[in-house]
Amino acid sequence: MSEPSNLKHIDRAQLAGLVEALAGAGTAVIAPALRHDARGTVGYRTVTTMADVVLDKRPDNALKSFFLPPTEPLLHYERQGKDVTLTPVDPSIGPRVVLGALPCDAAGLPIVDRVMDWDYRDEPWFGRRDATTVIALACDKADSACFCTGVGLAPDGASGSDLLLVPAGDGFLVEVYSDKGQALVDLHPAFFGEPRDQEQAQAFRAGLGAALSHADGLDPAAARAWIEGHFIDPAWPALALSCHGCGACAMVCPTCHCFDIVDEQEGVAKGTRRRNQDYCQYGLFTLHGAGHNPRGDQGARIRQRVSHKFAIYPDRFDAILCTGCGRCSRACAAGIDMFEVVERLAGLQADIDEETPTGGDL
Amino acid sequence: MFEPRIVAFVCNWCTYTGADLAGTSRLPMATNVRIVRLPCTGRIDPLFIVKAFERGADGVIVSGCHPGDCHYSEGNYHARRRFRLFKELMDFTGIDSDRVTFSWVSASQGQKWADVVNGTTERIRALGPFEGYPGSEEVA
Amino acid sequence: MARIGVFVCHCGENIARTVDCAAVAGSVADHPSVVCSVDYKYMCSDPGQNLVKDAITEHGLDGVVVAACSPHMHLKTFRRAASNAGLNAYLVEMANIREQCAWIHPRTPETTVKATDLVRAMVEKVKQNVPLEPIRIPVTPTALVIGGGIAGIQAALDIAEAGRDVIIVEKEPSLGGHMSQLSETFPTLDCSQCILTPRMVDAYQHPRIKLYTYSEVEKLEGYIGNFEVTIRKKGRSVDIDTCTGCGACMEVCPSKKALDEFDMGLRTRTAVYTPFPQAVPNKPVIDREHCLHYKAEARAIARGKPVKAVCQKCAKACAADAISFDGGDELIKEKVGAVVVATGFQLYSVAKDQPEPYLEGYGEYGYGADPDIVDGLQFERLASASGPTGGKILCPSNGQAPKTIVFIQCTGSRDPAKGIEYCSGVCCMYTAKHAMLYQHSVHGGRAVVFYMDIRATGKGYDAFTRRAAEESGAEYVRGRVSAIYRADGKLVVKGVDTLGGEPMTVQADMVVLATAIRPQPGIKELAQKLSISYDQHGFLNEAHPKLRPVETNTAGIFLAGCSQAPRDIPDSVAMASATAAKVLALFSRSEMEREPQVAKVDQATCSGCFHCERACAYGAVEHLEVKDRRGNVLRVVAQINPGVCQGCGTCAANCPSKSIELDGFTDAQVFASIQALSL
Amino acid sequence: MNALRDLARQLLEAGEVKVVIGYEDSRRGVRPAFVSDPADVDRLIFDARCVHNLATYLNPRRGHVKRLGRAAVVVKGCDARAVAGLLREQQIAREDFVLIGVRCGGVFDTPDATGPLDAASIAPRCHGCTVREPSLPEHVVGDLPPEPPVGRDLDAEVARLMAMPAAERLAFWNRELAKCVRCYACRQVCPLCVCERCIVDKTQPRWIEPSAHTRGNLAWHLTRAQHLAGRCSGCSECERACPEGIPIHLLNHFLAGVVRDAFDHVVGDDPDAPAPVGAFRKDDAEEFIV
Amino acid sequence: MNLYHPHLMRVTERIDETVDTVTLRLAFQDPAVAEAFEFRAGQFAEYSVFGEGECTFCIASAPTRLPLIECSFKKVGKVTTALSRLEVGDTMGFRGPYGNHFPVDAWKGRSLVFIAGGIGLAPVRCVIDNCLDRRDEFGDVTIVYGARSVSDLVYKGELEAWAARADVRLVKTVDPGGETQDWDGQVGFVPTVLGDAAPTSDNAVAIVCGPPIMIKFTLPVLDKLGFSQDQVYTTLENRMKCGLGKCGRCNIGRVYVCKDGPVFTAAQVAELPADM
Repeated sequence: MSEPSNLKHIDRAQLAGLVEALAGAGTAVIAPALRHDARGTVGYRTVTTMADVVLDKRPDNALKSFFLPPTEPLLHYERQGKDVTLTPVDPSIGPRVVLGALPCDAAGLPIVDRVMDWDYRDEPWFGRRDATTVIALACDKADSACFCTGVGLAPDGASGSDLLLVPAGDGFLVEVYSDKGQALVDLHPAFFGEPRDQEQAQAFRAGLGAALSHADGLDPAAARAWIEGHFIDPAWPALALSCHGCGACAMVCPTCHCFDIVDEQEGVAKGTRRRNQDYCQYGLFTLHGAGHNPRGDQGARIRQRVSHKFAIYPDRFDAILCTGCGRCSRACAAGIDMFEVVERLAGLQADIDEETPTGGDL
Repeated sequence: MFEPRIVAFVCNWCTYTGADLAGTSRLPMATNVRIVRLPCTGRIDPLFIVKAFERGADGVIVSGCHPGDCHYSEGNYHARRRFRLFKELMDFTGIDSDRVTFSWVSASQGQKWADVVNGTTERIRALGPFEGYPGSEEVA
Repeated sequence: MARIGVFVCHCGENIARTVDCAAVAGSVADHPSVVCSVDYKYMCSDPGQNLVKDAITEHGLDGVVVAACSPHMHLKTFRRAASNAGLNAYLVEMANIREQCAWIHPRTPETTVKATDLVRAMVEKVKQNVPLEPIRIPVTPTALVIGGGIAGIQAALDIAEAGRDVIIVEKEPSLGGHMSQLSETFPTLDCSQCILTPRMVDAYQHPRIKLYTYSEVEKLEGYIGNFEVTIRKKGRSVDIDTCTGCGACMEVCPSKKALDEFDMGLRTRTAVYTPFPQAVPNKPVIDREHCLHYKAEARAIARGKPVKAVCQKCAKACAADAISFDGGDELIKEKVGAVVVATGFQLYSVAKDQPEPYLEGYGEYGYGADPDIVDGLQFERLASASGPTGGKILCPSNGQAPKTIVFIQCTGSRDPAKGIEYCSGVCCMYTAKHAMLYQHSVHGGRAVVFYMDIRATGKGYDAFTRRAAEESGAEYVRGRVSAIYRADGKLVVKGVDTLGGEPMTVQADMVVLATAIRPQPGIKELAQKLSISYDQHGFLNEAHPKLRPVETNTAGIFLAGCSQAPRDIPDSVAMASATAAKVLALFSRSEMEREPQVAKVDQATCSGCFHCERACAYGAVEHLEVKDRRGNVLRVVAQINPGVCQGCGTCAANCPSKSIELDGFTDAQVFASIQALSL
Repeated sequence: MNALRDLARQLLEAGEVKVVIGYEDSRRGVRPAFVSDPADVDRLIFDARCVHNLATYLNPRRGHVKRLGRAAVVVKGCDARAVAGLLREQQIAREDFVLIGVRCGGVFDTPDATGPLDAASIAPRCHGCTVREPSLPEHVVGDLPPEPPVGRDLDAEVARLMAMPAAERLAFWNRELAKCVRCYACRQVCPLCVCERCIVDKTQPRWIEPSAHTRGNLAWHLTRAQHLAGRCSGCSECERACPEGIPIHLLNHFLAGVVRDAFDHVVGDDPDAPAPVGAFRKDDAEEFIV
Repeated sequence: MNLYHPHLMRVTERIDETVDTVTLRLAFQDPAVAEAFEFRAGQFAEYSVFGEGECTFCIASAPTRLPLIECSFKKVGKVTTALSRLEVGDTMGFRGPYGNHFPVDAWKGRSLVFIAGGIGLAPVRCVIDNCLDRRDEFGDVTIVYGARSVSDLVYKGELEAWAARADVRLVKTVDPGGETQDWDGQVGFVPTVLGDAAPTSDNAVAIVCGPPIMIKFTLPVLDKLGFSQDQVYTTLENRMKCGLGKCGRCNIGRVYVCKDGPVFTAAQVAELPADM
């Protein structure tokens, strides 16, 4: 884990002050907060005061949605006679600060950066990335779905964060990991004090591992090896049996980034071309106009999702497309548990290695 | 004064003919209503109404044959159940169901058609423009 | 996009007075899909239509919108014009800017704006129109008539006279139905047999009428123009072709206890019998329930014993050797294009046991158990020259002429307590007739008629009932009878004279109950076979109570006579001729052409939930099995029979996945109209 | 539990079924289990955490389950209503599967619930349950547990909403539906969403906008609810499956009330009972029609 | 402005190739774009009808014939149906070019065998014209083209032009039963006809496009003729949305058709997991 370039301390009052100051200065502050809905859920949303912020619960929705929204307009079109006028949608947005991001959510962002920058730069994504400063909060909310440590991340990891807060004394130790982070600190010096109670921060960090012990020794590399050797394998349809083929897992995932592009008519002459988040578990995702479907079976679709995360993406972009946040497992109505899936596939590989040290197939 | 946009889905046999009669009888009507002719109220899917609102209509009229008079003998009975569900659902979701007029207008009820048209127009005018879709853009 | 022509009509001044037609034509001209847009004084005139035709050829139009009057007025006109110019008729639509605009709005800019909107909406719709061809269905020009009563006979003769083949299916051994049982008919008192028998013979001898007596409809498949009917020909045991009708068999038949149905059980008959002297065909039939041989056979089979020939005197007596005991029922298939249902009626029974749970017997009338309490038809037989008493009206109990007869109208009819609230329509008339017949037959006899109201609405009916009261001197008492019982030899009839307001008792020798008319037994089963609907009493439902009174909701099936509601003879005959007219219209062309406004199922996305089937009033939805190459059924999906579909679109709206389209009003077309109208 | 496992073993060993679809425990609570090997039947359990409506695996859309061969499915009384629905709409044939009914004493809201089943933790659909003893299945196992505690009553929630001024209700639903990300978990998990191609995926024309804005979301949820009116078996899996915690099932429950009051129909577990969709009564009330 | 923002093009001509196949000739509305635009044979683009959406297929005209740009497509889905309704003068959207291309330069001095079936001629035609415009750089040029019936043949004009050239060997065929009286070509399935034509594989490459079934039976024939899998090129079509390797639709295993393709050698295709 890279070292912080600078250390600060912020107490809760200052944090509250910072939120007010930012909001007051027209910076959108996004933080885990009560969504004031029927079921009292907590999710990332724009807040204007610390009072709304909920730092001790994990948000249900993915932070990703603020960078790759479920739907976003790409352009507006209007027909006059045989001509068409296009009005592009400006991807640049005002400054934003994410406060109290889960490290696993923050970590998703740089991972997705890689594909969004693959030869072609995705302005809508990077427009939001550049405009946003991410302040993560070291996480002690791990549950059985979590396995960030299993994919090389950590509950107090700073990947994707500009600033990382670690509970310390009456507030938080602030670790600065980027110029953007430093800039925020410099812009609001009043709210940042000199670092203190660092040993408490240390203690806090030391205590985080326990809740994630189940993920120790998870071997995604082995899983990848197995996947690459077993495109066709009974394990896939078996995995798919209980799958409902919905998009819940993808929608809440910090790294799933598949999308669709659709035109929506607004009357006869005009309309909007939109980018909508899409999901690979649904049958129509790859259905050809002519009726052929390369992923016509749920097994093939599960394989695509798991492979994409643990084999294809690592292969093409040198990063696992998963932060072990466990949201998909929590969201899955059929109880499909991503940690268990990876563990299982890795296990299958282990069996092979034992039997035939040279590798090979069952 | 606010001039509402009103779309009317009417059956071909009773209400459309009734509207024709209203025409031949030169009954004055508000200019706000645009008729979509359908064979039968049985053909009307509530999605027609939803789409009309999405497209900026402020009100909708649905009209067909009186029970027992349906040219297809039963279409309006099926429609009536559909409309019941849709109307209740509108109320439940807080969309003012006063924006939709459900009516039976027979081929001989030119005057009633005129009343439905003018009455609905007045009512919608009073309700003001339909704004059922706040923040219809981004949700993130 | 498309190549659409718009033609705005002034309708003289009718439209132009309030709508700026030129402006309308002008403002749609810049629509990307509109290649020509003109206005003209009278579009429906020949020059107007030529304008459209020329534009179609000149601009190669693939769609036409005529903005004028109501499509009800001229849509056909312009579609014809278009197809004369080589454009598919169904690529033409009309925007109604007269009834819906010019005639109801003042001359203001808004009016012209609205007119333009209506035209634009139609342009958007027409863009989605597709060429359609009228549906052609081959027609088998043969009619099936179910029921050989006067209604069935009339329908059959009318159709046959017009040169079309007819098949009559009659469940009794003879044509004639109830009318053949009647003595005289109101209001003319002419002899029923005398006017009916010739029609029966005509029907029997008509080269175009095929007669199946003693037969019933087993099954009806197919749809309008293309039905296939399966007829069950009940075993008659007498070969009517070889039988000479000499009657020798009946003379020797030892089984004589069977109650004579034709005479309403007022006398008995032999097991081999012809129902009545003028029967058509005048050939006997063996009633297997009473025939000694068949009874023995049944017993033997029941006991698992070998079947031996028993009695068979008739066979031996038959010179023509026409009787055989081997033949059983026979199933015959016939192809027909239309069906006339004329199954007639039965009389309400006042007895204790009732065929329907909702019906009640008349305990207060001793359930009609007394032999001298008879119903209308029994009285007809007593009054009939061919009846058991040779036309003399005598008490069944003692063969004496009744000195006093009480007639009770509305027995069962208009009596919800007994299960029937409707009026049977004919009772007032035939009771009046009975009273007269009685007075003519028994001079000085006293006829007392208990009635609720006199309903005599037919031509000459009122005069007839008056004659019964005023000339024949029947005593009409307004009131109901509360009890009938026998005391010292007389039938004591207790009633109330509601006009006089006092109870009254009549000592009668005979009581005649004008019992209600009910549909034939088994009508519901038949209706189900034909997939037509019936009301709570079992009368068959007409397609529309006012506009389609002799049609059913199943295209190609028509109703005549009492199968649809209580009717008297003239009504039944009129109805029968009406059905004949409908049938003949259908048979007038070898192929029937129908508007192609029918539903279609997208079988790729149909999930076979069959909400459509439940919603279809016409039974047009069929189940289609989608099979793989090996013939295994993969899915069952809906399929719409265009011959049956009437094009209401209820199925389309009921289809959750929008896998049903209604041609002419497809989702794409409606969607486009909405898009255009609301913004 | 043993009765359940024994029956499962029997059915598998006798070759009567190829797979038993039931519940198993996992590190994260109960989840659906597909047992094909008689040796594995001991994985099967049934307790108050078995909230899933496994009838959904009989839905013909699930080719990958169908391919396993004839299945035996563990159903609670309420789940059986969904099976009846599938039969009623000719989506499945009775002889093609076996039902193992389980007597039920109420279930939790979530399959990973811990602690006692009490008023707070019990699923709302258990309120006033009348089918704790399933009637449709050919096999019914287990003893009837004691009456479940009385918990949240959806009728009350509906009433509470209807008591609000319309504007507040609109705000409520806009707030809820704004969260919808159109993952269609509600549809995919629904045992009665049987459409070969969902209306929302139909593009010619596109009646329902696929984008997750309130306009599209409202159209989707209104339509979804209507398509389930008179059909919804009340399992509320749609709501459980929703990753955004939208009270979707309230819409279904509300319409179930309308269907009950206006059409005099309550969805039950009799496959032969007539459905109120595609049906009507000539005297259906029409006070809302002028 | 973002990378999903299409250029506007005008339909300058439409050719109805068959009942359900249309060719559109397109011109950029912005002269600057037209000026700067270039592409390589085999590349594809995203074409859109505003209000209906985008769809993907190759550019059917040759890069050597710019500014001429043509696309050919079959009416199958929502967008292609909408495209097929466009008239001359209508406006549509264009994003591209995307994907890799045929290594035409690497073929210098080698003989070329083009094999296409039905609408599969579209991508091949682009290379053919490209190569014919540089005819002297290559050896023999053989074109084997087949369709279900005479009425299913596309680019009838080109077919004549190619037939007329002495330096091109055109073998055209229709499936048995698809011929007409005046049909001057062969009758038989493409693989068979190819076998009979037996073009040499020495220093040659084959370019194959057409329905999967045709390709399936053509590859063995090429093999028999001595073509190694590296000598055989084809293009793959998968459903795409972005065309830029982001939307996650078109990949087959690790291979992104939109970035690694659409042009592949038979060897590469053989390597792909059986997910097609």
